[in-house]
Amino acid sequence: MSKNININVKHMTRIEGHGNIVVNASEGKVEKVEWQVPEAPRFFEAMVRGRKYDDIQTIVSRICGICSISHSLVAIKAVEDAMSIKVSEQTDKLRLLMHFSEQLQSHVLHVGYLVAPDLFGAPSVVPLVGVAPDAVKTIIGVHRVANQMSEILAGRVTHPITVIPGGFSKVPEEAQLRQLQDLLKAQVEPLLAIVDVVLSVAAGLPAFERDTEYVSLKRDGDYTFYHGDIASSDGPVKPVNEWESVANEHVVAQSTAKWAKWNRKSYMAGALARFNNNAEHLSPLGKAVADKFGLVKGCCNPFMNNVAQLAEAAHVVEKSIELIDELLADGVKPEEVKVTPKAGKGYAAVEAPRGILFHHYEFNKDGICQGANLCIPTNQNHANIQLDFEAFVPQFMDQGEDRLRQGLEMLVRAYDPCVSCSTHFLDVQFV
Amino acid sequence: MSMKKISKTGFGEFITHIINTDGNVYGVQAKTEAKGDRFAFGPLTSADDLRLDYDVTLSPPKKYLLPPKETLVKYEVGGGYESSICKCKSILIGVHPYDLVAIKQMDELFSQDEYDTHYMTRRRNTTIIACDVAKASPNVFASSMGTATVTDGYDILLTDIGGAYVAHAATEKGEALLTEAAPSAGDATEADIAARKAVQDKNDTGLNQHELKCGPADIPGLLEKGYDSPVWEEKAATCYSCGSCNLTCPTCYCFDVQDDVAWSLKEGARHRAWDGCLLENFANVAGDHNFRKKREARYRHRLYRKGSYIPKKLGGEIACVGCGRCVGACLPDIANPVAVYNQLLEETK
Amino acid sequence: MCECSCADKKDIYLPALATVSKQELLNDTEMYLHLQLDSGEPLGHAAGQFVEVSVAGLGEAPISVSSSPTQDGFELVVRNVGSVTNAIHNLKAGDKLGIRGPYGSGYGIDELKGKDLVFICGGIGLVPQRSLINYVIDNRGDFGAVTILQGTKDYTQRFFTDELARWDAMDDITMLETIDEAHPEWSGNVGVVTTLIPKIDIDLTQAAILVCGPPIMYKFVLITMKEKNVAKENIFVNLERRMKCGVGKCGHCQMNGQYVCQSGPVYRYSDLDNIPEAI
Amino acid sequence: MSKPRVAIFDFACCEGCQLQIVNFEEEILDLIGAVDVVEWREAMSEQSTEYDIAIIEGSITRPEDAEKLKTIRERASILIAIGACATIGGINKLKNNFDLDEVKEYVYGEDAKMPHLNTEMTMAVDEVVKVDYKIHGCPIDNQELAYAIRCLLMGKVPVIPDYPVCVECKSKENVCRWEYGEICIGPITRAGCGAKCPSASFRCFGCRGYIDNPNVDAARDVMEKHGLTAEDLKSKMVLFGSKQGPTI
Ligand SMILES: Cc1cc2nc3c(=O)[nH]c(=O)nc-3n(C[C@H](O)[C@H](O)[C@H](O)COP(=O)(O)OP(=O)(O)OC[C@H]3O[C@@H](n4cnc5c(N)ncnc54)[C@H](O)[C@@H]3O)c2cc1C
Ligand code: SF4
Ligand code: SF4
Ligand code: SF4
Repeated sequence: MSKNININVKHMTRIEGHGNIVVNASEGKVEKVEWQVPEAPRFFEAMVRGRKYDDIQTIVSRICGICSISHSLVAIKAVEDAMSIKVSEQTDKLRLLMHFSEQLQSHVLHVGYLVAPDLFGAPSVVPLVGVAPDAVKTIIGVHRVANQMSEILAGRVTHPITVIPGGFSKVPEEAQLRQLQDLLKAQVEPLLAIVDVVLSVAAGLPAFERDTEYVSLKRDGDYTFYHGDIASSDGPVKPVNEWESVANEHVVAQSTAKWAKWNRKSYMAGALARFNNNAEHLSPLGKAVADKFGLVKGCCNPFMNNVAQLAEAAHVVEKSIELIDELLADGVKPEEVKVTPKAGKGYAAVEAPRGILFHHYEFNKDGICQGANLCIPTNQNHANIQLDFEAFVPQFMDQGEDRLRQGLEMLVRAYDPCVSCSTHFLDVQFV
Repeated sequence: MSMKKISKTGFGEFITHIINTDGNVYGVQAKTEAKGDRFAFGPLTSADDLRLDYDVTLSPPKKYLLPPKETLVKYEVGGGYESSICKCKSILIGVHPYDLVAIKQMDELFSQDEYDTHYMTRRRNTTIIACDVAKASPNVFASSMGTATVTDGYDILLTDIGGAYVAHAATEKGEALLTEAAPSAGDATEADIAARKAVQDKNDTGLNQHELKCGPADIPGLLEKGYDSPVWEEKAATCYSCGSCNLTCPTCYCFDVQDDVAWSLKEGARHRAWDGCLLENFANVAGDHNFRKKREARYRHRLYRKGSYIPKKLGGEIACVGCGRCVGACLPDIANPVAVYNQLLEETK
Repeated sequence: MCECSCADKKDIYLPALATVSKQELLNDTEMYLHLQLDSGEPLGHAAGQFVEVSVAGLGEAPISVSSSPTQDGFELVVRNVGSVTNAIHNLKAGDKLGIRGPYGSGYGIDELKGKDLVFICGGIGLVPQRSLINYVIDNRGDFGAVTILQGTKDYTQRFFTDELARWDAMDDITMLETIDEAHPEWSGNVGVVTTLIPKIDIDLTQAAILVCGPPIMYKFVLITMKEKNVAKENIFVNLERRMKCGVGKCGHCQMNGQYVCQSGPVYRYSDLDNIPEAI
Repeated sequence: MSKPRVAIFDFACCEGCQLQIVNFEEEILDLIGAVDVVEWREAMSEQSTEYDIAIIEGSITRPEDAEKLKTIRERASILIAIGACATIGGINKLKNNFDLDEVKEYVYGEDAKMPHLNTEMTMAVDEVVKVDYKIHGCPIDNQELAYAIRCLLMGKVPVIPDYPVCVECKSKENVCRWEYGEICIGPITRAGCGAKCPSASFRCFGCRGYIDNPNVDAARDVMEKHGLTAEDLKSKMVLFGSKQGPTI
């Protein structure tokens, strides 16, 4: 086996956005290992300046098509924080339900369409149709229901319309919620079928561990995606309005994207982080899924992030069914929303499917945005991916260039990076 | 045909019976809005949802006779064609008199010269339970147009006389439905009929938020002289060409026709969909030649269609029934036909 | 159960099938088709009428019938300007087309009988006129002198050249042709079609003038006719409009109160006096 | 005829439009039955340099992207721009309202001067290469894309609406947002979305670009009637409509 390795993956496929992998080794000595991000920078933080508070969610939703609900929700929460707006319990619950729809949609998409082909050794889901047609149809079925759920709550599948500062422009009809609940109940079985399919090929997940700090939202008694404080698996907890001192975004010479660090050189955000910090609050079905794979709190194999995503998918289905019961018990009514703009700063965090997401805005007295700072989960993970790479390459180098490359790609995909989210990536010319 | 009295409780049973026995029942229901209720026809599943006290619906009931999009023919690519005619029966509940007049006009227009089987089949399979207006809408001017009340065009007409409804069956279909669905309804008394007349008399003059300063019969004459009036350019200067006035109008029926195929590319269907003469490219032909390029030409065309062209096809009847929907739908507030006709009247004085 | 009596009414939107028996590209843009209805029935059109031609999956287009009612089958000439017309250009003999119609009023043959006829055609305007020209040739005794003026933009766009030559060769027809711009192959008249008008020696005021061409041509022809004192009653124009249904419902072809698909496309010019949108 | 080869490419965008292709769900099997998808980075690892139809998502913000786009244009016989970023520049063009150096500095602070941070004025695809068809929207309506692809397979020009959103809004029986004093720019925005936003009781913010001939006088007049200013209107129009070129 050759001791020279030269991996140069330009514009990695089956991830959202663009990323490059560069590995050079000669005579068994690793010379360069790099995770690079050549995504075109889009400057959202600069672009929102001068825009009115009620246009912010419309703009920042466009940061990412896959997590557009999370971006809208976190922006709305930050605006509400800045203007001291309290929302009703109904609004809170409907938003939660909408947020669940995105977790489900994104996780099923990621595990089913983007990761599964790796496990089956297929280049994409297209040939997978030939290999495992039933599995593909099941994945499609659950994905569609998740999308229908977004449509009912957000007004459409991608880039929500109904979320406005203070509440909802339009609330779903009770009949729609009832129908949705039936649909969700019918997804439990197919979802478990997907779990079993993944389980059957889970041996393909590399056994790789690296002790890591995990960061996510945390709230008492809740596997939270939406409320709570920022917590580290290393112990510290901070309120959301101090998120800038959690992310500590910084530029490092060797990296191509801003990095984040809190208590260590890097941390991981995402499903595995949420699981490691909150696993005891998973719903019974979520726990059952985790158990099937032997996923336990404290796991530090990044590849298990995909398993945590499956557990979360089960969790949100179960929780959504409960939440709809609660909503229907109280009755869903349109609520008129009145907002009086005022000057102020607003901070918010939510868990996007791929990890904790932070926004911060400043408004003048007319509600015109004066400045913004946004920090997305993929950015927070870049440093951690890099450190994983550095540990992974020496460990798996013997397997040859092809398998190593494949392993690295799978590792990146495991993080479910959403590079198009990149609000402020540095942009580097690659040689 | 008969004139019956249905108590308010009996009425609930009447509607429930219809919902339970007939397939497609559509009725006026409230659309809860932050600024108060608005109304629309929709599938009716409970008698409690029916709102006969409404002022006007957002869209006219034409959507059930000439759907926003309907299939005309199906075909095999390179092969034969097959008619696609919807033969389903339906019942519309709560149609107002002015909308009935509009439907009657459409019936005539779709059956004269060339008989449109698609529209006419739907129409003939539709039973109409109309109701007299209980509340004037903000823009109605049916009294000016002589369409505030009607004596035909419905199967059953309901009039709310306070404690009860008077139901007039005008067709055998209506008569049969009344007997079957409201078996307990007794004949209306003289007093009931007088109360009904009082409601109608009130509407004959009271549905008049915009007052036409001449009789509807004078409109074609006004238009004959007004073709070059400044009013067209004046009003159309702020016309968005958005077609809202066409789309909400019960007497607009222009349509576009388009083909689409299935993914197999082997079969497909030809649809017609609502169109509007105010839309910029309505009269475009190849070579980008537009026969009504200017906004004012399109704007004028609509009012001439209502007040001159269609009346010629209808034996004089004006094709504006005074529902006032276009008035409310027009954002720059220029669509009001009464304002135009009154201005023309002013100019000719 | 359906409560209507519509079962016995035919669907006006349902095309009948016709088969292409012959097809030929006349120049870069014009395709000639000879068709036969699959029912075996004649189309039953009058000169000047049109049909709605239907290509399944693409749509319909109103196309004038170019052949005389006296001929077997019927002929169309189609210029490829868009989706449907392009698809028609790809047809081969034996292919099927959908046909609805014939629609429209056509030329009022009875009113033209006994009159001298002057056909003024611009480009593809020849196509509908040809149905009447050939009808007149087949019923030559019914009509007076026949003059045909044909103007084409560009030499290469000329079509039906054999037929034009045949008409030219006829003793009882005067055939004059022009092209807008000079061309090495062309030795005839150069200039727009109105430049041919002074060359005809019949009394225009007594003739029926039949005009068909692009919108701009009407303007100039009508000015010339006015100068020549031709009464509006004696001028017949063939108009084009956007059409979707062909049967007076869809509203697209309407010019003022008239539905071109019903009362047109051929109009007596004097009837257009009250129709400001006509020309 | 063999199946046309389709390649899907993305530039600066949120990839939400590609997601709408994923959201075809089962219909994606129909799509791959009718065409050969030879490259689609977001969903597939397969890649190709040979294709007939190129589908482009995203706007052009860097010189190297413009070069890549030109290469794609040379290879494809039909080029379809999908989504607001590609058809009109979309939200990315908000940036063009600022001084670019200032924008960089705001986001990257001291590091803004690093050469690799090069960014240029955002351009819609047709500002760089010829575009044959545009599927508008942020995100696109996948049924409109499906329809357009079928039309192309049939050799037909897809009929994309050239009338305003109000047309579809009215047939949906919505209460006009202006009745709530919201600045809805539906009357000047190209329809085709099915009036999704007003149907969810939210003003149209113009993601499909303007119609060919919007009536600016009317817009001004309406603003006045509602006690609003031209600045208020501009502030809404700028969201997706900054420095917008023609939309068809
Ligand atoms: C009574 C009548 C007779 C005609 N006779 C002939 C003929 O003999 N030969 C011939 O080649 N053409 C004839 N035409 C013109 C022909 O109908 C149009 O060129 C054709 O409809 C264009 O259709 P398309 O699908 O190919 O083009 P499209 O792809 O639909 O459109 C191309 C352009 O044509 C415009 N257009 C769309 N529909 C129509 C329409 N119904 N009429 C006119 N323009 C339209 C569009 O706005 C667009 O600008 C006639 C038209 C009329 C009204
Ligand atoms: S023109 Fe206006 S008022 Fe008259 S019928 Fe139509 S929508 Fe109603
Ligand atoms: S008149 Fe009013 S409603 Fe009608 S098209 Fe013009 S702006 Fe729209
Ligand atoms: S809500 Fe917007 S799109 Fe709808 S009618 Fe009003 S202005 Fe037009």
